[in-house]
Amino acid sequence: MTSWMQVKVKGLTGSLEVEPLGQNAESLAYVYAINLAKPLPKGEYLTILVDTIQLHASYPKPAYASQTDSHFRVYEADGLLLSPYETTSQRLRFKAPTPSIRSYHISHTLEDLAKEEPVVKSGATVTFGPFKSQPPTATKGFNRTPYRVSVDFEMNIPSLTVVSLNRSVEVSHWGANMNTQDDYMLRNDAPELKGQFSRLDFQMAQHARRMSPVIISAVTLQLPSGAQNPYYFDLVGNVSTSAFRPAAKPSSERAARLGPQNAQLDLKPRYPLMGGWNYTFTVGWDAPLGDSAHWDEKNGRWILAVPFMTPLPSTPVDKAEVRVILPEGATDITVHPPFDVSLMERSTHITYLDTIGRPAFTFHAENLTEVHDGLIYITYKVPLAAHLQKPLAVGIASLIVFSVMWTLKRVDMTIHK
Amino acid sequence: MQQRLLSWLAITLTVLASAWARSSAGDKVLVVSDAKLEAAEYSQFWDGLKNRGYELTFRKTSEEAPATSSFDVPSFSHIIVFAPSTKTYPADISPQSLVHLLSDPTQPTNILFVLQPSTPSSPLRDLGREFGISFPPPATPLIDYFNAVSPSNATSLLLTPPVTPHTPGFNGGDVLYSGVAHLRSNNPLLVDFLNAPPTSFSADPLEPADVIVEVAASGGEGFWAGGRMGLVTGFEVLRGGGRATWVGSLDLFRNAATAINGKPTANNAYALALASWTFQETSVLRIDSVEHRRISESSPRDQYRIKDDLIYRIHVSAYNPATGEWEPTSQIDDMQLEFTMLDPHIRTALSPVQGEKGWYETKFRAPDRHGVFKFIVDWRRKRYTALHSSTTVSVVPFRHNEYPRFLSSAWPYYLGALSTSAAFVLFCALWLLGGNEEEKKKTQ
Amino acid sequence: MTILKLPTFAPSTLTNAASLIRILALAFIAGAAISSRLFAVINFESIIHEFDPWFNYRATRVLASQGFTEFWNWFDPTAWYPLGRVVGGTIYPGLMATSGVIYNILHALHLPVDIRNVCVLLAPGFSGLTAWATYMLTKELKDESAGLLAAIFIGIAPGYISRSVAGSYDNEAIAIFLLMITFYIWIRALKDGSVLYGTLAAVFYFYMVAAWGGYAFITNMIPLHAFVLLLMGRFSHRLYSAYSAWYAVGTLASMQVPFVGFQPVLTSEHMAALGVFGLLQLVAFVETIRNLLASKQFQLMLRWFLIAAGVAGGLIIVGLTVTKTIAPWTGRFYSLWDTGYAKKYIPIIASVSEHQPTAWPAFFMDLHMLIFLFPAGVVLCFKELREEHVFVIIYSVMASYFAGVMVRLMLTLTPVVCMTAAIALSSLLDTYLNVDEPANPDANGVKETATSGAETPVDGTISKKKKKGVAAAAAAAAVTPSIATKAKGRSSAENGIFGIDTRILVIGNAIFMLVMFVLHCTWVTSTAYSSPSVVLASRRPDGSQNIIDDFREAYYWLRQNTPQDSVVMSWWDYGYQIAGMADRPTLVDNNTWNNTHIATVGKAMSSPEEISYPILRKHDVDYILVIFGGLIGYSGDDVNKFLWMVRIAQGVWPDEIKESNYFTPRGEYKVDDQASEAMKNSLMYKMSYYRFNDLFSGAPAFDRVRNQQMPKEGPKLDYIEEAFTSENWIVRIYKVKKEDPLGRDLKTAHAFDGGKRRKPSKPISRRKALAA
Amino acid sequence: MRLLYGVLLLVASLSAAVAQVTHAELVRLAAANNGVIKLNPVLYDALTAPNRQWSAAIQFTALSPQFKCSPCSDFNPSFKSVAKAWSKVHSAERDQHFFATLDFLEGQDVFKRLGLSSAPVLQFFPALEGPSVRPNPQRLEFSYDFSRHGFDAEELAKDLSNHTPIPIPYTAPFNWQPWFFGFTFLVLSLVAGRFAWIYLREIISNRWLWAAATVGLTLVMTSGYMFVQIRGMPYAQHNSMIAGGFQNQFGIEVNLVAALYGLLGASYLALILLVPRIPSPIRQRASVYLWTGILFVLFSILISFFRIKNGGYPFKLLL
Repeated sequence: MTSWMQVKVKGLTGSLEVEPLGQNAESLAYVYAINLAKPLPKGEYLTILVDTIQLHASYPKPAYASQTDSHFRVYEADGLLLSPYETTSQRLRFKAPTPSIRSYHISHTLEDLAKEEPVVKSGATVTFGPFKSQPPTATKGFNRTPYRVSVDFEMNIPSLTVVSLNRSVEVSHWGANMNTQDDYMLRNDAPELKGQFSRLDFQMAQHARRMSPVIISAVTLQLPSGAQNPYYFDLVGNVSTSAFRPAAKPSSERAARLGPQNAQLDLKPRYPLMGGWNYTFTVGWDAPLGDSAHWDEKNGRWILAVPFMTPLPSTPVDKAEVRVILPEGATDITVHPPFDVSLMERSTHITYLDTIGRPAFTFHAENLTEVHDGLIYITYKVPLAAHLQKPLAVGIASLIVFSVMWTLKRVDMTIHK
Repeated sequence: MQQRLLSWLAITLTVLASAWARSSAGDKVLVVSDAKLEAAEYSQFWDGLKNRGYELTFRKTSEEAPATSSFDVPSFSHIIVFAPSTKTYPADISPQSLVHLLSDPTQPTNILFVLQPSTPSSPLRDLGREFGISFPPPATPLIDYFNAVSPSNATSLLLTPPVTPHTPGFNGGDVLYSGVAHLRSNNPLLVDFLNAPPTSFSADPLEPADVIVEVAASGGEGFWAGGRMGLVTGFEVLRGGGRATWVGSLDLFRNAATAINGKPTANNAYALALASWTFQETSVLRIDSVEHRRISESSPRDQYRIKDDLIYRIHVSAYNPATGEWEPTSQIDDMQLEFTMLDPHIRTALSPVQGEKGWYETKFRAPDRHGVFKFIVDWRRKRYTALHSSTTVSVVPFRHNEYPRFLSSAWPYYLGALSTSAAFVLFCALWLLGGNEEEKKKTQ
Repeated sequence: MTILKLPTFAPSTLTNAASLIRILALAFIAGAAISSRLFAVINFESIIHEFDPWFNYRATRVLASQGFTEFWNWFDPTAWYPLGRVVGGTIYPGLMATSGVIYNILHALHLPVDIRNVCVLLAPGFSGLTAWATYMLTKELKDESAGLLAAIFIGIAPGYISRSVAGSYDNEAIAIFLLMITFYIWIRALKDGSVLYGTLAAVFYFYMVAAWGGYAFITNMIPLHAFVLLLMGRFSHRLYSAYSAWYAVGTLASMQVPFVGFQPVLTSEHMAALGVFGLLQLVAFVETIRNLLASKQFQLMLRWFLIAAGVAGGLIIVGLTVTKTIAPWTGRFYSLWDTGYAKKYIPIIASVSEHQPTAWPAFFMDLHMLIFLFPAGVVLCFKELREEHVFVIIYSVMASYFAGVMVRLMLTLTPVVCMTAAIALSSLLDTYLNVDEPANPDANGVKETATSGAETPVDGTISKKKKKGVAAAAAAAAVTPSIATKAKGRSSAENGIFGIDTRILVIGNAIFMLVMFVLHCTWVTSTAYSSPSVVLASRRPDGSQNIIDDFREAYYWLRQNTPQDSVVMSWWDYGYQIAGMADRPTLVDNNTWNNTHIATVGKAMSSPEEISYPILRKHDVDYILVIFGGLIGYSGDDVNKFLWMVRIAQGVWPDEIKESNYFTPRGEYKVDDQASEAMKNSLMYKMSYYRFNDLFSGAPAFDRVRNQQMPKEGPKLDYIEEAFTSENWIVRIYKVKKEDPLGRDLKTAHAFDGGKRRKPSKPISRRKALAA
Repeated sequence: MRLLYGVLLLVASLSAAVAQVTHAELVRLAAANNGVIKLNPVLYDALTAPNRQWSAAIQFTALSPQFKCSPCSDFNPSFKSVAKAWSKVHSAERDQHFFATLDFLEGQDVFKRLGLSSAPVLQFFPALEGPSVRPNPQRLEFSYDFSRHGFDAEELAKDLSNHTPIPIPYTAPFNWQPWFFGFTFLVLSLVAGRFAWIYLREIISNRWLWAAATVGLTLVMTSGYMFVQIRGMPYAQHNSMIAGGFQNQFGIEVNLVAALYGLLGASYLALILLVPRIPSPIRQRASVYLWTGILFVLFSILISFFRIKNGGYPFKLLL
């Protein structure tokens, strides 16, 4: 499914605006409208680059593989571009992660359309076409099935999926700290393990450095540079097998210019993730508030920048839910998510010794990738009273308790002496 | 998993789409035979299958392609192992992989084994043993002087198989049979279609007498004779409903056998009938859905209470080869439900519901025993697809507030409690009142 | 005359200062008690320990999430599959209720503490309260200074810490506090014969009943105390009112706990209390009569009537017991008296390690110097034989016997040891800190208290806890002079201690002992009692700590990658952990209520595959979990527990399972070449050593627990297949195969898949067929 | 002479036995001897004939003193009592099952044949023919498992009842002796007490006696007496007085440890109670030093003792 789309005019920077028009009633094609910056004069032409990211576009073949097998996937796609316009020439180029491509297949009808050699494989690339000109294909009568192409290629990188990611970010002005906590639900989308898992074979392979890249025994998270005292646990408690490498201080000013480096957190799941296995875990860390929030003098507001997610390399996120918890008593709040999320809701979150609770914002989004690794900008005001609220509440409460005790101690309740 | 499911779904869809395909499992058939075998001699059989809407693919045992499965996804719905005599098979039709294909729980491949007239090849012998079928020593075909076509060759017999609803299209008549017999083990999954005549025995046709002699010597030990022996035997695997049939005679399928000296035989009809059972056309059943709930309620629970009145419903439908559709059936009259924890606590009959075709139901009261119970329907009849369904629910005891509140037997306790507390109150009152007076006395 | 001029204060200031110091000391003691129990959290993490706590934790989660009524009616279908367990009616809910209440209070105060942390820290928290309760009780026995000493003792005595470190979330965690507070209130009730205190004692007794099965100890201690007082002719109306109040209210209350139900009137454990109750009524009646009319013969008659009635009552109870109207003693209770009983009739109880008798090193380990201060203290109790002292004496006798019989009952011994030891030590300090001197005065006594005061911090600067401990002791010491002067002011004339050096010597020695004690306690706690047996720790060659986390690895794998309803079979030790961490149904668990079910598992484990398989299928077992320490030398594994499985199975199927078959002909327990056939074929053996040889790639495999060399040929499995093995092979999980689709037995099927041919079968002749 | 005599006897017995031993004969023999048939080799063969229509429980034993087989003599009475109980059964069932005993002296060759090296052994022979053959006997010929059931008569009856035609009606004989003696003793002591009451009361109401008893008990208990009792540990082993291992100890350690504890406690008591009462400063000072010294030394001994048990123990005093 399409996760992200960006359109550019060749040679120009800055992308054009794309508006999805939804599914067309009779051609059943999803239609997007691209508004050019200025109308195109007659006779001239313009090159438009459309980038999209498709998630879960390939499937493993065979569906079951043993512990040591290598991992092949099949990518199937339409050989012809669905378009409401006539297409004079088109070509489909497929770039596989490795040159080892087991097979590729093109339908006969498509072969006939080819101008010259229908399919060319060079290295890791397979090129279908170019094909002859086509009438508009996004029409009612058009049947796509005879125009399918497919490539059966080897996958030598792990194919992980984050089934769900729940992030909650809590801002504390008293502690000048921003705590981030992510609940991950991880699934290994490699072909499912055929038969059962054998630790012996696994250890042998490990020992001989012949482990199939499909098996995941560790994941590395890139934390923000200021991250400190991270934690890593799951439903049955702390997972002792994790290593934290704080961000190195920029040695030279050149390094400094490159910007701060990331702190790295190496997570080792309790058990190696075979194909089709799941693993849920929670990681969290603190970061100094100064890194992500700064005080806007002229209109006296805090401006807070929260990363929407911490992406795992080449791992799609099917469902993400990010929750930002502002300090208690924060008022007139404005929120700017990095991209238009599917749902945003406001709630109140009550935690340690709160009286009225803290404003919290929850963002729901689906089908995310690295490109969605953006910042949520939130601006708000915190009056001084709000800062003093907590200590006052605690003080009064304890005062009441003591006074009650004092009175109780001095009330005489004996019947008669 | 999804992919697998999808592919499976796709296949069923295609099956339903091509309405003229008679089988419930699919219409692609692979015929594996020897190189020297003349396919033309069996054309009537092939045509019969083709008319039924099967698309046949022929393959020699010497060839590698087309493979029976690609990446563990079977590429054919049925396989006819047509009397190969070679000692070695390619990997994808080795006994092991054949068994694997046949016993696939989700998408079984049905297999029709046709054996060499005189002696089945050794891999097939071994395979037969796995099914519980054992063959006489090599080169000993079935001999019977009473049912022989002609006294001259006693190995080709005229038999009359029984007419059953499971072999439609075969409406009686003689069948020419010349081949081997086999012995069935007591494996409950075996289905006997055709037995050897009681007067028959298997021996070397050149000097049949020898067998009699040595057997007589050994007191009947190892005498392959009599009606216990099978000629055509069906088999249905435990899970998934895959079917296999062992036919001891190649001639059963031969064109030449359709008429014996002028008189037509029922061979072709019988062969096709066997094929139709093997390829899951006939007597194929399935459980569509299962319901259980309290009688008083409408939706099921995963927890019931002891002594609840429960109702259990199950919907069964049968495959109709004529229309190629699944139709609800109420024909089954001996289905039972077991409410089981370790042992069946309740075993009751599931009777068809009037008016609702395909539905069977029973009402009963949960036993006075808490624990994790299972509704089990396990209906196994020979020649029919086995029906098995097991649903787990837990039966919980009464909640604390569900016990009766006031017991007539407890009145003494109530009275005791009341009187004591009353007396206590009284005592306190008196004591408090009287206390002051005493003090007064003291002060005076 | 005195060796030292004490600055004189107004008595009010003195008492105020003393009370302030007392409060501070108590606070410090509580702090010490709590912090000395946090080793487990510091060394490892905030995790629930061992086995039973995992169930308590799970139950508490249910309680916290679904509320009390749901918990009350909780039927757990995943335990004892497929029998299920009516949890609400088969547990002592006190512990869960306590932490549930705490949890809710904290959340009401907007302190969102995780329920796990509440459970982990419950035991240390209550140990602080225990220290306080012990202080109060000892104060009744002697005075505040003794109370403070007792408090610090109970606070850090390993005997109590062993069951109450952070994370050992078990009933004992709160039970000891309840024990002490109940006893304290009972003593108070007895002292000033107040019905109010008697009722209060009953209330705490009810709490105890709801919290721990060991409540029977109270149920028999208090009646025994009352009875002994009667025998000593110390009947008083104080005793009467206190006991009657306690018994009536307490019994009624205790019957409200579903798990207890009508036991208090139907079982022998509780008959003593009932009998004494009746006896007291009689005696009271007789006393009143006697006071009213004073004829000699009549009184004689009364006495005889009393005796007769007592005997009659006793006979009635005995008779009811014989006629089984009153249930006889339960096995666990009975095995305390007839020590051979358990091993013979209830091997499950005997198989538990903490039900073994106690050797003397365990006593010294858990109580150190207190163990020999204990008798001294008892003697001092005899010296002034007030009612509470009688109580302590009975307690000490009973508890020391029980502790000798069962290791786990060391727990009940510890408090009384602490109290008596405190009495002894504080009287020593009283004597030697008393500044009065009988005869010729000695001038320079000023630096005595100075030094003794100075010594304390010097000795006490080893570690924080110790400092607190000694500080408390010093506080006690500092408090004593005031009282001492008051107490011994008069008696100082005839006897006392001469000179300073003697004082310094004795006090110094005492303080030195205390320091030793604190060191000992710290060492024992940190090394012996602070490991959560869920996570194992080993030392790498370079000395760094290496965490072995196989249990959680395997459990978590089960939780994440197996169907929710797949049944796991394991030996009962691991039932609670699987339920808690893997969240899967189990056949048997640590609540060992159904011997047959456990024996079934034992049989499945100790039989050959083809015999076990039907059992496994009948119980819908999907996975089997075994613990195997042979690779890294974890001695607590299933092969070492195997004999108990065999024994328990033999108890039910004596004809099929025989313990002797699992030994070598020479009667040794071996797993190597000489292992008996029954051993080699048993499922347990096969699952433990399956593919163990391959790991050594040619070299002969070696079991590091049994220290035996494994046979060349490893075991083969036909009916089950290896599903998961943890990193250090400690946990091995096997999957039970489905029946063969062709209806063969799985052995043949396996052989066929391996490409083996079967030998052809021949038809049997008719005649034979008929014969057979 | 005696040898000849013996031979004669043997011949005689043989000739007697050669006369075919019938079922009736067996019944008679059983009845003659409280239901236990005294066997000789011939009778043995007859009783365990392959065509036997009865079952039999045979006790192989060696009762004659020169074998010093104490278990034999332990087990024999219970076997007898069970057999006696069986002989009470109605003859219809009784004659379907026999109890018999074969002493080593009479049947050495039988012992050899069965390869019996130890006694006692109780072998059960089920019926092989006739009406009383069990349809599917739980166990065929088996030997009674002493290790499990012990020598107790009730256990024996319980186990055999699964195999005899009807359960053995065995009830443990009520043992009057101890009750009788107990009762008489009670009465006597009561009478004596009545007369000696004045002195007796002194003793009973002497708190220090009770104190001594209590302290003694606690000391014994806290030094692992019950452990030794339950585990049946030896008093000491010739080579070592101290058992290795933390959870282990010998009988002698109870005494040692109890003594240590006692002395330590005593010295504390001395410091608390006795010392202050000493009037003269010198003697008092001396005793203070003395007791404290004792205290210190004993304590260090105790610790070193503990170090033997628990090697990892880090603390030590003088030694």
